[in-house]
Amino acid sequence: MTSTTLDQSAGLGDWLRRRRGLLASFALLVAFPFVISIIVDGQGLAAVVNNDLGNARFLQGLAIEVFILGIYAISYDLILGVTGILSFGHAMFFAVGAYGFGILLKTFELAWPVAVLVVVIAAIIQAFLFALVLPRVHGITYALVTLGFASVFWIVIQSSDLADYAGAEIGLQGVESPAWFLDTTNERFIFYLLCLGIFFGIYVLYQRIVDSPAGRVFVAIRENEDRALMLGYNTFWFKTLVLVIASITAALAGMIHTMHQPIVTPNVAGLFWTVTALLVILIGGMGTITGALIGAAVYRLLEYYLDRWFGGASGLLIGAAYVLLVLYVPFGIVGTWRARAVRIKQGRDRLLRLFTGGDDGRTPARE
Amino acid sequence: MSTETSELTTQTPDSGSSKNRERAEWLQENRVRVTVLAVLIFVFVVALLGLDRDDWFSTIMQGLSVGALTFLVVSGLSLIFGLMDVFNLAHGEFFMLGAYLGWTAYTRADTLIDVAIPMLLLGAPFALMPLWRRIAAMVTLAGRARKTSAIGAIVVGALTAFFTITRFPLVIWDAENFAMTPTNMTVQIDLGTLAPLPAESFSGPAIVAILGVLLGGALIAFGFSVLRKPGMESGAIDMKRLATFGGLIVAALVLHLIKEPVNEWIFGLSTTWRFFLSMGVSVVLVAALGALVEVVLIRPLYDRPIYQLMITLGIGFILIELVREVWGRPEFTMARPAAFAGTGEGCPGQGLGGFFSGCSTVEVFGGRLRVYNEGFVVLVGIVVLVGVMLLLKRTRLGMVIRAGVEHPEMVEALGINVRRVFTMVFALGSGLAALGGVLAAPSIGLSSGMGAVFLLGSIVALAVGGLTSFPGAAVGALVVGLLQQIIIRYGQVGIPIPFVEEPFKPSPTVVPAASIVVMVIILLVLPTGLLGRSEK
Amino acid sequence: MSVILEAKDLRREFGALVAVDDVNVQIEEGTLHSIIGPNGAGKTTFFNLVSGTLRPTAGRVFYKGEDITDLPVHKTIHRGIGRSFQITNIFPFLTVHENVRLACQALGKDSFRLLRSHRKYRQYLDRTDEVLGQVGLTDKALQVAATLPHGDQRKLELGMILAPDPEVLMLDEPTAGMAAEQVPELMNLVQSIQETGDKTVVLVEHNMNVVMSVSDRITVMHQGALLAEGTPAEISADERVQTAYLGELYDSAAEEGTS
Amino acid sequence: MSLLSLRDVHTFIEQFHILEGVSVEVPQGSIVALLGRNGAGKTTTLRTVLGLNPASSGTVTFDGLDITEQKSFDIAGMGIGYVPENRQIFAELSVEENLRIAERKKGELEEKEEMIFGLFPDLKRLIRLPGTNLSGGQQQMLAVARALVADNRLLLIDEPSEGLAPVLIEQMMDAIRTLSEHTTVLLVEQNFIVASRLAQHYVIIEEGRTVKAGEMADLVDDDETIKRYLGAA
Repeated sequence: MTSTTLDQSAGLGDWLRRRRGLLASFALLVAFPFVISIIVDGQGLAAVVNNDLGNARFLQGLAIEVFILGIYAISYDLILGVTGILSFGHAMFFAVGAYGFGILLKTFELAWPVAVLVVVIAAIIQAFLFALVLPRVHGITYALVTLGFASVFWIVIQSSDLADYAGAEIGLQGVESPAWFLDTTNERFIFYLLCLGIFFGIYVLYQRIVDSPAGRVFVAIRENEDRALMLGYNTFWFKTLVLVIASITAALAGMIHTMHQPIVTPNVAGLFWTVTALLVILIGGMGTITGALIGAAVYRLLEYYLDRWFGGASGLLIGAAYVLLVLYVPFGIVGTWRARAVRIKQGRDRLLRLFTGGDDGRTPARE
Repeated sequence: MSTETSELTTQTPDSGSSKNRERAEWLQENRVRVTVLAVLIFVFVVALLGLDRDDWFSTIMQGLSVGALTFLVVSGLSLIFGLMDVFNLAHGEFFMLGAYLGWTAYTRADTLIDVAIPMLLLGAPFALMPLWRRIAAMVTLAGRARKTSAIGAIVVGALTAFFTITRFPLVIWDAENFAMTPTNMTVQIDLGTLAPLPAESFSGPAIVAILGVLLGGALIAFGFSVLRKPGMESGAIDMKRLATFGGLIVAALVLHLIKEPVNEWIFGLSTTWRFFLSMGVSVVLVAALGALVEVVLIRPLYDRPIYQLMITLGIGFILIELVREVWGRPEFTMARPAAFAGTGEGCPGQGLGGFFSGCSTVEVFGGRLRVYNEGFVVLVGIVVLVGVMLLLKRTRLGMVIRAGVEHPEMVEALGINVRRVFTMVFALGSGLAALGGVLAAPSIGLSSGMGAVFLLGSIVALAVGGLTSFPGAAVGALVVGLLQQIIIRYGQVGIPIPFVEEPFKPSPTVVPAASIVVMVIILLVLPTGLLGRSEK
Repeated sequence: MSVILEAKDLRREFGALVAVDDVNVQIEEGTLHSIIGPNGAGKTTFFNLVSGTLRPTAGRVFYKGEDITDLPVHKTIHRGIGRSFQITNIFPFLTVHENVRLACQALGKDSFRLLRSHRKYRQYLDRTDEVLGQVGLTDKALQVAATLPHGDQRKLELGMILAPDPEVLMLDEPTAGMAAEQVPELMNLVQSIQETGDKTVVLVEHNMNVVMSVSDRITVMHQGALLAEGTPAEISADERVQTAYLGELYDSAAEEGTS
Repeated sequence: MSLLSLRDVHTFIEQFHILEGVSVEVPQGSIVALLGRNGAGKTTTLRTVLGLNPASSGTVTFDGLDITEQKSFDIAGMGIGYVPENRQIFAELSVEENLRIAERKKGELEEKEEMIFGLFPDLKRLIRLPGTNLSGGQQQMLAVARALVADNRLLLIDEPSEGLAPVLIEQMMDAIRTLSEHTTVLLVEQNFIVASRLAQHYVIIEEGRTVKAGEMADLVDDDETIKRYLGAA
């Protein structure tokens, strides 16, 4: 996606040319509901804008779920794929947004911008909680501690003690949409466009972050944290920054989820939801950013269709697919595609061992 | 270690003064550790003293019971992590699977026997691995074609095996049907009216089914040997391998012929004996599964620890789905074996005598104890603890494990197949988890989520005790068990909070959260846990 | 000339082993000071103590008169001390260019910038080119570091500590594993960097020949302790050094310290 | 005939190409010293022989058999003992267990006891202590002793004199000399005096390549080579 040349005087035409893939897919996704409406439903274009029932409406909903999953997974990719921090508490990042937003709107009846602000502040505090532990424990122990954090949240959120707020095991329901453009039932198309916009916005933002000076340090931390420290980077603050960014992003995904789904179940705080993020970036390719989005689409659609075709056995199939992926396609879709393009003769065996997608060693900085 | 070491024995050259100094140094190095331990004990004592006198004894015993079950899970986790650096996130699911298999062996032994017959046949061709490898060496294809043909062979083999297995007479072949029966069966066993269902017969000629399964197994084995790197030839087909091959087939056939008398014999046993039998069966099966998982899934990822962690997550997920598919979604219970189910006259009995007069609950120190939960389970936990300690300290295998934890490569360089030891330890750990599962089933029932709950407890126990320390695992499990029970108890009576009139009553679901908070605090103060080795 | 780096009564024990035994060394500004000694003499431990990667059991380290003993590693770099490692320590999957660029960026104030491409920070790119030219890796800038031959990886590592333009360069066996032909080339490079940039270089070596011609001063360590210190001429004339080097079998003066 | 021979062996450790063509011949019954600078690839050569860092190309033959692709424990089982660089004593195991674990047949330790404690009398005194309580020199002795328990035809010894006091080096040299009466030895040694007094042959490795090999007697007089490759004046 990024250019290999160093040009500071790029005009608009050049900018468009470099971003043509991105712009094309954006346009395609805007047109997508209309296309479905005409071809599959046999309805006119107005049907989409009027939110008439049909496949177009349903598929918009499915696409919104992909966007939510994509935003959620991309934030995990920044933590695990780009920076190499193994956290098993990512579901909590999402659930704080989902539950927090819902409870603030429903029980405390805050105005939605205020609620968003409070959730963002909560997300930042939460990121600092996760960062606080970083200097003490590493590797698997860190994974366990973060799993512990998330488990506490998961247990507490579904306990009967908080039933008045979070709805115990059933989950949070009855959150009303605070604004017309956040109304997934009545203004499905508008909501779809909003989510699409956020989705692409986050994607571009993350691409920029990974390409920025700070992003290069994140990659350096993944590659060899000791060396980064000895170069003079205070790696703790960089990792904290990563956690803050990811926490806010995941909370954003959670908030959209609350708006889109009638019930927020405790499942979004459980280990399986973290595993889902892991699965998505595994499918797409770790550390590639783009992979998180492609992985989200593949995963959500696969889940939907497997469930339709195989019913109860679909869980088993997803599990088997996951295991086979870990064993045989560790780079994921984007990673494999890039590695094939690179073919570093000697580095390949080693590449397999890391979860890099190979975008780092390859992108030449200058020519 | 052997006992004939007398020749090597000489006195150790330690003087008293150096011992004192060592002790002082040890205290100096471990002051944080000692402090944490002291605080922990202090908290426990204060918490227990806050309870009524009648309560504290039974609370401790219940804590020990939960601790014992947790310990059975955590011991395997600890052994595996210590030796192989693999954190097995599927360990809770091994525990769950152990419970389900134990339940099946307990109430539906006939099904297990039916399933065992085709499985033995399917496994038989794998005994002839050198033969397949030799044939595979003749395959001249290279690269992608080779891989494709190998995968093709595996797929065809699996399909053949699958469709021929359906021809075998399985008492309850239909998973749906089987899923309906558990509750029913549990009721029957409670009533003492459980009987084997009438055996079915092969659909179609038996020889087709038998040969089909053998062929399927052979194709799969062949496929795998083609996939292997060329040049890794191994030994010839000796008598031992042929005997294994023949033995497995004969065993399957004989089992088929004597199925009915065996079923009748098993169903005629008292539930106590059947319970012990099911413990054995479950442990062996899950241990075998553990070994298989290690060899097929974990070993290829030896160089990629993060992927190893991820794959264990996937295995756990698959096991949950598998259990839901095979046994159905509803949670069900398992009847307590007869020896622990007495409720006759004079019960609850007094003290130990009460148990021998056949009571399921006895009164000790004013508290009421369930003999199974607080007696038998704790006893098994202690036996396993002592057993594994003896294994580690007194046997050659234990010596190799302890050495392998430190320098696996050096052990390998001494001519010991460390990978095989890894597999054995993985199997042992899985088996212990299964044992825990069977033991837990009569007291807490079965559900597909039980693994996750115990895994969480075990992670806490492991982190508290120290990731690589086996005694630490035991201490951690004890802490977790006691903590949970104390909080549950306090949840019932309420925790007095200053300046608040109504005492705080946490719901029982919040209990695991409290132990996790304790874990995080301990890890922050002591990253290596109470008994773990420090990193430097 | 003034003392820029000073180790005072530096001591480090690993359990019963005394790896560095009350060593005092003063390094003067603008000199190339070598610390040599046979294997197991405690050079690398000493080096790690001075550069802050290890904490001493006792003793202090001073840099320009300031106590830097307890300074975290990443801060010593900001004070102007760069160090290299005995085992090649680079980012193996980044390009040579990116390896050096990261080193350049570390000292600037832009590392927390999130939204502009790193390619737009010209000053680091220019500095990177400069450094790559200095160590002779310009042609290989776009190669992935792991694919470089060993000798070039050592040069890359040198480039990475050179990048932020430190006042003191600490090099731990920069020639380890290099072919004999390449050694003079690298040593000349080190010497020229020291002379042209007026830098202080602390060099740890176990090969005596390597340092003889380039050093201003040499400190010889042996079994954790200081054995001798002086100019190269003094050192090569020192008999104790010779025996220590070739094996200490008949050296009655050697203590039975380490075991 | 050579008991062990490496021909043009290449080895990677992770992504790094460590050995780029090492050839070594170890004649039956001799002591061969592997010389070279720090980081030249000497230790990796020993590990490659044992299959701990398997060769990616080239061949390793032991006693006429190609062992390049064998597994480490099989290679060791053929009769190769290893004394690693950092000793790798099992700290949690007692001295006796450290020796016992090297047994390939039950009771081997009892058979060799006399010989081992003859060479290293200290160990007999310490038999019950855990490995972690041993001093550096004692650990080194234990590491050598451990390689002697099984019937090994070849010993790979990495830096036996490193970090030892002079008296102990002398003792270690005596031990290696004694055991070389029955066993072939491939020795990595930084201390040239020690190497030159023990070995009959030498091989010099540099940047992962064999650059020179021959009789030790010739090398001792060859100041030029010593200076160039080994750095001793």
